[in-house]
Amino acid sequence: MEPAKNLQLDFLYFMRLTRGLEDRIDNLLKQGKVVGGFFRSLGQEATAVGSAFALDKKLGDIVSPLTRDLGAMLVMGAKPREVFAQYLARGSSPSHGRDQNLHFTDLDRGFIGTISPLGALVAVMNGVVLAARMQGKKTVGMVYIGDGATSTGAFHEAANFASVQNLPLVIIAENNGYAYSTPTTRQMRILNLADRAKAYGLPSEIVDGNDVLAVYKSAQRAVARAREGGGPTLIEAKTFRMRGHAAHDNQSYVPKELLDQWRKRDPIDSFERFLRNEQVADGSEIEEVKTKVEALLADDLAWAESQPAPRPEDAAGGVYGGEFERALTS
Amino acid sequence: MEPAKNLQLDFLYFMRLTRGLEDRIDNLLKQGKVVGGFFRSLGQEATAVGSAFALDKKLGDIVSPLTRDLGAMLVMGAKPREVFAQYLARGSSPSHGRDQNLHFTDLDRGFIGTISPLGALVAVMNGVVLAARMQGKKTVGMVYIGDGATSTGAFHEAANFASVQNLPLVIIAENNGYAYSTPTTRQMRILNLADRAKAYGLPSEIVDGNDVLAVYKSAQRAVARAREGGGPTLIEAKTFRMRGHAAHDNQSYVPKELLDQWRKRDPIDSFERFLRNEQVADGSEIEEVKTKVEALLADDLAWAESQPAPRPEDAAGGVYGGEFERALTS
Amino acid sequence: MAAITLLEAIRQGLWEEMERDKNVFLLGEDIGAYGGAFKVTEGFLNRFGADRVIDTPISETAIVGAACGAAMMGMRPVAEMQFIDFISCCFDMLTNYAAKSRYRQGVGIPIVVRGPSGGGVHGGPFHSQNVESFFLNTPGLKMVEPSTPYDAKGLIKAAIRDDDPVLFFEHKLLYRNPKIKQEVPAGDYVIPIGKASVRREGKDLSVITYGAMVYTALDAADRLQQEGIDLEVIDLRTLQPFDREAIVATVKKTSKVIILHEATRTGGMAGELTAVINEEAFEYLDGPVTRVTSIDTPVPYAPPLEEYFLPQVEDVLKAARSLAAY
Amino acid sequence: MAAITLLEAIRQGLWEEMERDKNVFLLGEDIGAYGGAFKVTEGFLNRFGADRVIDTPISETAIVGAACGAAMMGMRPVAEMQFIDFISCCFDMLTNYAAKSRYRQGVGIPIVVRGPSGGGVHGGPFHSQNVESFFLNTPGLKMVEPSTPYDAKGLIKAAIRDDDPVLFFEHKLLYRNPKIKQEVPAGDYVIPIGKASVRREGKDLSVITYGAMVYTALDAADRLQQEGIDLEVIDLRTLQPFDREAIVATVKKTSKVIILHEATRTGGMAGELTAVINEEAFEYLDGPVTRVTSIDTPVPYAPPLEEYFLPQVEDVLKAARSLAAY
Ligand SMILES: Cc1ncc(C[n+]2csc(CCOP(=O)(O)OP(=O)(O)O)c2C)c(N)n1
Ligand SMILES: Cc1ncc(C[n+]2csc(CCOP(=O)(O)OP(=O)(O)O)c2C)c(N)n1
Ligand SMILES: [Mg+2]
Ligand SMILES: [Mg+2]
Repeated sequence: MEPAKNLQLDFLYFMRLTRGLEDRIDNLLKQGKVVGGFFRSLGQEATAVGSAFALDKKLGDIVSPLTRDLGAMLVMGAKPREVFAQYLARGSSPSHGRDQNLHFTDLDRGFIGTISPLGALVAVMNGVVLAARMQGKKTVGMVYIGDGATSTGAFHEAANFASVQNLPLVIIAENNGYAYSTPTTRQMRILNLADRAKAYGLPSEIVDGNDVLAVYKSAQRAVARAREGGGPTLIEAKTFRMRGHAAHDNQSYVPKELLDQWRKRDPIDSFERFLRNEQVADGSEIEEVKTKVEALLADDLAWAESQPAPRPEDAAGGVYGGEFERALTS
Repeated sequence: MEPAKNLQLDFLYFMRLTRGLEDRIDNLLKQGKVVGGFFRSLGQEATAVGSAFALDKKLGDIVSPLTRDLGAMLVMGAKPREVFAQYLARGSSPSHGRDQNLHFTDLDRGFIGTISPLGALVAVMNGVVLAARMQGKKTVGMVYIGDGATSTGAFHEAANFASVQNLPLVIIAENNGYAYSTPTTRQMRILNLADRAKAYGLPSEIVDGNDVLAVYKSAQRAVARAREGGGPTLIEAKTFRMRGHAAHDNQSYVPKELLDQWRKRDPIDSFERFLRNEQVADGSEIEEVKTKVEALLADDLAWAESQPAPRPEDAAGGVYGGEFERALTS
Repeated sequence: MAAITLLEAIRQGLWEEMERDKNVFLLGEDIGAYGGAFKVTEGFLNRFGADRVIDTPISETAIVGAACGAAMMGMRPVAEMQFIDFISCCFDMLTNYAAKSRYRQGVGIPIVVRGPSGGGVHGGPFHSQNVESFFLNTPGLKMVEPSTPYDAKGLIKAAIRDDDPVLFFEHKLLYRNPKIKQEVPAGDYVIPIGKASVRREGKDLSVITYGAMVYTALDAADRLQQEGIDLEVIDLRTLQPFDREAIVATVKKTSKVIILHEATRTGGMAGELTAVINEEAFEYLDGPVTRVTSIDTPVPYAPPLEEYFLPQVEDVLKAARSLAAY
Repeated sequence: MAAITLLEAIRQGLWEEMERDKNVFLLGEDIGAYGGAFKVTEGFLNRFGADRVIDTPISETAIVGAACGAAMMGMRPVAEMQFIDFISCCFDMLTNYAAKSRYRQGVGIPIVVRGPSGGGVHGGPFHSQNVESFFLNTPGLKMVEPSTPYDAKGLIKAAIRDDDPVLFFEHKLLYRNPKIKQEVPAGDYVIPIGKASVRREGKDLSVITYGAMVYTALDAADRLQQEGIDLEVIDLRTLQPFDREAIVATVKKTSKVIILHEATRTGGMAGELTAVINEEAFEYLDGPVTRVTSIDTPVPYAPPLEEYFLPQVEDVLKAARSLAAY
């Protein structure tokens, strides 16, 4: 059964919101306003959005997205203004300027920011859902891992631990063809990330990561299994990174044909085509989504740009609990 | 084709040597003469001996055994007296009393001692065979890993690296039922360690680790593949740890039936039966092996016990190259 | 009230905390059915069940990672390292996740990572280390090392109740040492983290130390007494944050300081303490801050080597005599 | 002879070593086709081929482990950490395998582990760290951090030729800094490991420092000159083993010392240096050894925060004035 029209329009909305937000960050970058690097998810929006929609916030589900899973953060309730403020390093950003990009956490809204050392958050998410289970909650956790990051020891230890403990965790393995400049074929000698699951006795699925509906449905199955005590699942989403690793990287190492091929499979374009072809939504409804996105982004960007940088002295404090904590710039 | 009679008697010799050596260490332990812990390989002798015999010393093959792979060290040419001296912490032990049990290395004889943090040596052995390949050598490496140790991040990173680099490495995964007190079923949710190989696209075999001939043949196939550039193989040897983790552990957590069952499959007893039944060797030839072993062990133990402890001041120095190096007690 | 060992005191502390607070749970290798390599958690599985006493795979990063995640959800996990040496295998998780979380994202990580530390039992290079200095340059972590049963029980409780990640070092030479057995209150009490203890009052010279070396210092003090040198012995108990006030107070009192630790010399804690003393009490110093430590090598295995490696009472005597004469 | 950047100097050093010795090879993430995240190894793949410039999976433990094994076979591997922060992921391999091998089993491990270090580029908590103190308490490792192109080239060569594991820290703020460009001999030369360099002679007060902070010290010296305070600036260059002679010499000369480093304060290298100064030159001190360091927090990301966090010229001025007046 296909999801309801509203929900499908929501998928579109969040994919557009992701892309629009990142387009604007790209612009800010060109203006020299972004502090630090920018890792965008162009071409991968369907994976982040489709998977996060399978979670149930009312049941306390929690997601830990990678930097290329902005869509999942937004679905869980992160606001564009928060993200802008992070990239602009403003004092009123969620991390008060202390950490960058999507490295911020709100357990109430159900997201936990990642850290840079790859693989670590799979291990941390094990603990989150382990705790929730101890507390008698029905919480399911979802965590993302890149193709490259599945080579880390942290990923392995955590995936095995999740399996042994039969934890309610869904691991979305994003195979976007590259880890920085390293193609997946030089990162591992298996063709499918899903094969990593076999080492842990985990069920796995392979899904077209550019098809938001397919991702959603696959994630739903995994979430349902986890919710019922069936343990973790690894879903491999096959997608492609349409930009360099970060803004500074022109990805000259990626064959042009590969990019051309994947460009034709843009997740937003193809989903819009689908909505029209299946007569789920008409042109004006699709336009409306865009308009809504643009309005929100314009507002939120204006807000973020109006925010002051943090006060220098707010660098101190907040390392230990109970410590004298300066009132951070609000 | 079965290996020649001589070779089969060698298998028996080294299994007996292993067991006899460990019996004597057990005795020394009871006399309070062993310094530190003792991790014996009772019941697992066939795995260590059979696998190491597949290596070719003339081609520079190198093995890195675990503490429970005494047999492999002996096959490569480690001497009982060296092992006794290690356990007795004598100054003329290979590590001059600085490190314990099988933690010693002789590249010329083709063995590299392990270290305690589990999994590390798989990564190190990658470098050994990578270097040998760069140097145009035909060297094959063999490294052992326990069931429990396959849960470490180091094992994962190294197995994946070996696979991507197509290294001439044979990984012997010893499934002896337990990691300390933790049964393999609580260490992982797969029934066969061989399934770990699937995550790396590695060929694997499962072999009866208590059947020295079967282990030998399986290892031969893997060594041949590695030698020909076919890359690494993971061999799971199914065996059983017939003593506690270390001497202090009475393994009360192991079901008695399991021990009874495996006792019937003792690798030495069954190989001796095989040699007789298949008329490879008669009773007196088998007795002769024992006699040879006993004589060597008696000699070597006497030597080791006669050796002095290291001089206290030999604790200093030898940390950096070129550093003033005290002439260690010889 | 019977006298108990340091190990039993830690056991009691853990047990009582688990009775008191259902959010406290344990995880580690072989801690359940087996009761831990040193039997610190013997009997816990029976009493608290497999949900709260979790036997894990051999995966230090997964263990500490799971502890961090659970802590974020309001739990109070206590993770055991089978030997503290293996904490090297989760260095990233501790320093980059646990330590930085509160500062970066406003989320505290109240975990305890505990394990047997230190040498003197001929455990060799990988079962004898003192790891405090690995972590001393990472803000966000706390570190504790008790030297008496009384302190051990009070400090393990404090560590569990603390809102930050605490590394809790248990010197294996003290675990079952009958000489340091103590009567310890059966009920609840807490030793505050960050407070040193004056183990012996003295007026001539201060030894600042912790862990098993406290006893080396006290033995040296007894011997020096006969030579007319009166040693004050400070047991830091908490290594991070260490007790600046107590340190400055003893320096002001005696003006001569030996810092004694079992960790190797270069890059050990003594350096940091020396810097603090320089900054906060330089004008009171009547002689150089003097270190007595292990030598700069891995921990050797054979008894004569390990003894040479470790600081001995004789080494303290020598340092004290020369400093007294300064 | 054109003036080159620090990055280019390291590049040249690596290149020449690979030309000189076929046993030298490189491994790391994205170092081949891409030439490394900072392009230190750009062009190497073309020249030396995929056998000697190995792109690896994201597996720091496997990388350093492979380096160790290859080194045991007579190779001279140079491993890159994409950012030095990720060295935390191979802490065990470095401290337990590489560092202890020679002592334990008589087998030296001549590897270099190099990578971009330090802050000031708004890289946030995980791309800005200074990790030297993590390793200072582990005998068997060496550590080097050059501050000039000339030193960088000579030191990377020395590191590669050294028979022990060397951690080589490259301050990313200096990589392409045009102000520190230098003419560097095209041919072969080596800067010995373990030798400091006097960057500025002075008579009133010594600043002992390294890495990017050398320039902070020199700027401070220029400013203080005008106030009549004559600063001597010592650039350690090697952090382990550091140059005791040079340290003692400068203390004897000026009697007043500031230790300046970018790493956070507690547990930073300054402590160790203070202890050594106490032990070896206490009687020459006319004031407390004074630390100027980053504050005890993770490295914050926003520019005003990071600036507050990092030691600034002003901080050195303040410390120098107060020490001069002591
Ligand atoms: C442990 C560790 N090593 C190295 C890095 C540097 N690094 C950051 S992202 C990246 C590539 C990640 O590739 P992948 O996991 O495929 O994710 P993608 O960027 O494709 O989404 C690398 C090597 C890191 N963050 N952590
Ligand atoms: C990284 C690490 N963690 C913990 C230990 C402590 N330890 C030593 S042996 C062992 C069990 C090993 O089990 P397995 O790998 O199955 O080998 P076996 O003893 O059965 O041969 C443990 C947990 C260790 N040595 N290294
Ligand atoms: Mg990728
Ligand atoms: Mg086992």
